[in-house]
Amino acid sequence: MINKLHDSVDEALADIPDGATVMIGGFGQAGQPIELIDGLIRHGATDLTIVNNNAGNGEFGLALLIKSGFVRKIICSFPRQVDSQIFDERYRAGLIELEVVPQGNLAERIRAAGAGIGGFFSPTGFGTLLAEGKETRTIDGKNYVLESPIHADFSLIKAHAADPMGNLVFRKTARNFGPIMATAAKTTIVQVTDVVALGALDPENIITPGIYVNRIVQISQGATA
Amino acid sequence: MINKLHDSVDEALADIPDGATVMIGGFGQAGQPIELIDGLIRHGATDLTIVNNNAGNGEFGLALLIKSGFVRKIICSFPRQVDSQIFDERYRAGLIELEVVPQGNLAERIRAAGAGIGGFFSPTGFGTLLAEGKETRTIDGKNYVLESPIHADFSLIKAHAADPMGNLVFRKTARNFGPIMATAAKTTIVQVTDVVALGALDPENIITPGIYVNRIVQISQGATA
Amino acid sequence: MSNENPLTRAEMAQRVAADIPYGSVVNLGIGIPTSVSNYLTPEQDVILHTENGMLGMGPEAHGDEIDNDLINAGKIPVTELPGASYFHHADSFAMMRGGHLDIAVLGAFQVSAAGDLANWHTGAEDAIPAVGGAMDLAVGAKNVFVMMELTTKKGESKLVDHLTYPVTGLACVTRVYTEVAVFDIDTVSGASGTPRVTVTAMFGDTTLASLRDLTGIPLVDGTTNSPTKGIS
Amino acid sequence: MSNENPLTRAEMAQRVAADIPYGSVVNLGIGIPTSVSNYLTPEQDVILHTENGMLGMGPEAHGDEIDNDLINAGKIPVTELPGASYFHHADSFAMMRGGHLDIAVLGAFQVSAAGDLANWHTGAEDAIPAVGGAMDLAVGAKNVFVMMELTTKKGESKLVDHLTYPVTGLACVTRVYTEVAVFDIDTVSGASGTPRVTVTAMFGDTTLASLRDLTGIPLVDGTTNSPTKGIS
Repeated sequence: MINKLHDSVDEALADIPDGATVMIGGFGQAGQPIELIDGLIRHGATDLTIVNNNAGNGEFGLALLIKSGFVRKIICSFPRQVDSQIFDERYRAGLIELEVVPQGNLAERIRAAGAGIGGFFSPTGFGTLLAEGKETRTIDGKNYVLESPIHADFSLIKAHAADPMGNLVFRKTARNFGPIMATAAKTTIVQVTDVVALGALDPENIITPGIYVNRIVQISQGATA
Repeated sequence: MINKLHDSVDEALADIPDGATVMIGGFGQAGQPIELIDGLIRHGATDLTIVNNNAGNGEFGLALLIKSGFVRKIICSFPRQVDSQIFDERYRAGLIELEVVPQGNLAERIRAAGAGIGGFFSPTGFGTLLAEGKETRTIDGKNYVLESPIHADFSLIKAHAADPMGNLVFRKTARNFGPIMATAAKTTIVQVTDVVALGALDPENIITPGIYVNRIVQISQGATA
Repeated sequence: MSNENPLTRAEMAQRVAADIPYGSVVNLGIGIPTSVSNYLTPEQDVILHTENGMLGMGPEAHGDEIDNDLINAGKIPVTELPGASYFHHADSFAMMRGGHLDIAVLGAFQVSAAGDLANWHTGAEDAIPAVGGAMDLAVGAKNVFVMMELTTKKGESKLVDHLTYPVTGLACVTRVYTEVAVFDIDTVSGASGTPRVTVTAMFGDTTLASLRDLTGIPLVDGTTNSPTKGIS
Repeated sequence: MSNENPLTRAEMAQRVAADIPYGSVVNLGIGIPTSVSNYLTPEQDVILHTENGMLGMGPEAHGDEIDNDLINAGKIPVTELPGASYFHHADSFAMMRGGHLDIAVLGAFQVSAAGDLANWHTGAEDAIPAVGGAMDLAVGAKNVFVMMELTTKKGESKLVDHLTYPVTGLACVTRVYTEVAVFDIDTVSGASGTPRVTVTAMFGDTTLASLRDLTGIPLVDGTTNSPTKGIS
């Protein structure tokens, strides 16, 4: 029987190479796969391109990964926050490259990668600094910017429960980028709170079909990395 | 309290004008809103453009609508079937216009309309008769065709259950085009088997949020139009 | 411009809340716009959208209600109301971009007479750019309401002929609520080169002359009409 | 070409089924390819995708199992297996187009030496065009297996140098199963102008010479290698 469950975070992340593009789920803390990120820091792959909505909060998770110096570039919509001091410092020191993308274009570009779309015309950002140098087009009297898919080598996401085939369900607004990032990477690694038996998830309610999931690691609730 | 429930099919369809573009859900019989289609025939709006995966089966539902002569044009992926005799006859007699679209492009064009995308590059159909006259582009060594969104005035779909706000759940493969067609029309009309109280649907499991639904009509299981 | 009796921020939020039609689907931007939710009544049946994947958002969560998996766009724990639904980020922004939200209420640095919005970047050389969902909301919502003070600390009008701050979205703002007046912007005319800004309400001792003087815009007097104009 | 001991259709389906690697996600086209499912073993843990919105499709439904809301792409009632999931049409074709299916097994009118596929339209003047999901599967699946008789009723090869039927997809077919032989197509080379077709298995009294003669293609002999070549 197909079983994608791995014993440890470290084992699940072992083949992430230097220079990889890694998508990391989460919107702020909700859905952020903290234990996988901590594992990525231990793993030590360098020269990473990270895709996330933010650029880290406080002194944990993505912020710590940025602090590690392993991140060459970050693609995100909203780096600057009240508690983004780690990113802010490295950015001002010229130690990290930043691509700011409007949040909806970020989400749609990730979806496009997973859906085999070569590019799409989005109205968002037309006439702004973030569309500079991009192809534009007027379609039926409305202005659009051509946006490209964002592909990843790995996606690290957090879900609520998985079955052994990798079918996933999420919890509330922690769903956010998880389902689309799972589709856009060559290898998707998921940390989950619960692992349930095959058949225990209602087929009508599965949010991410197992086809998009390669490896599952269970992290007990309240566990520390 | 918001309540989108209507008393009758006829009342729910009353404002569909001649010349409207109407999306109709379903893949074959599964998800086909038979009672709404029968209502549309009674309603009698003419010169319709219909969007559906097929062009009717047998002598009921969409096939009957086509037989009525109210359909000027059909946009679909697979008109010719063993039991598509009504469409076949009218098509060969030059009485109905046909736009054949690869099924995935059809689905993505409907989604694009609902998602505010002005156009997208699809690899499907490149180099084929169905891409003739369309703009093409090579992106990262792969060939794509530019596809446009398909918007509708009305969508008629079938769901399993709705709450009064129009949140919907579907059943098995009857889900098919329902959720995307609901997003692509100015007005979406849904026939459902069950109406449940507000709060009875788990927010994690709602497939179509009520924002995409304008009118609900309950059709008891086993009812005839 | 001096005004001895401007609206307080709470009064502005109250005013915006009162103008939202029954059953609207609304996104309230981070910051001051969020306070509008305090003045929405249950009878209005307004449905709140949050960009991070939810319709039917309820009030801020307190005490035992707090669930770190249930937050709003400002990352503050919130609650869910009956009829709520969750969806992923691409679906959330498809909803926005596809024109399915009735109203977005946003803050602003500047709004132009053509309805252009500047609210994401000060333009300062050393500022770290961060846009979030601002550009998506600007172009996506059917109506964009801006809530802002009419003047900067230096006394310059933030309702301007042309933006001097970086653009968030062009011809997208349909109404501007300030502490001294409410302005309706006809973006359709604006897009065709003939912007039209109508003053629909004035507060305290504000006069149309003083507003014209401050903004330099040929404001149309709409205060004799009903105080709350319909939205599309 | 005469062959006294070709494979039967059932044997072809059996052969295809045996070649599908463990745990693959597979879409079986309408018609003969559907019969491949009859020969998949539980130990293979193959997951079947159906374009109308399902992964984990089980065997055809009979008697009380029949549920008109649960059908396959050929509109035949089927069953669901543990671990199944349902999704809407845009998600289903995103899965396909995005390269997430390992194998699509399709029928064909013709396949070219470059891996071009013709299976949707006879090209007849009066034919009603109908494409369904054929073009999406052709470009989307990582591997496209074709099952067809090698010759038409008139005895012409359906494996051809260049298609004469309307194209379904270019450079997409990776393997062709016929009643007399199995052909692997190197579409990467094909795309760069040097198509390479390798015969990996022959059945009955088929010879490489007879296949070269029939097809007019400079077929490479791969029958000395292991009978089942790996897939990407």
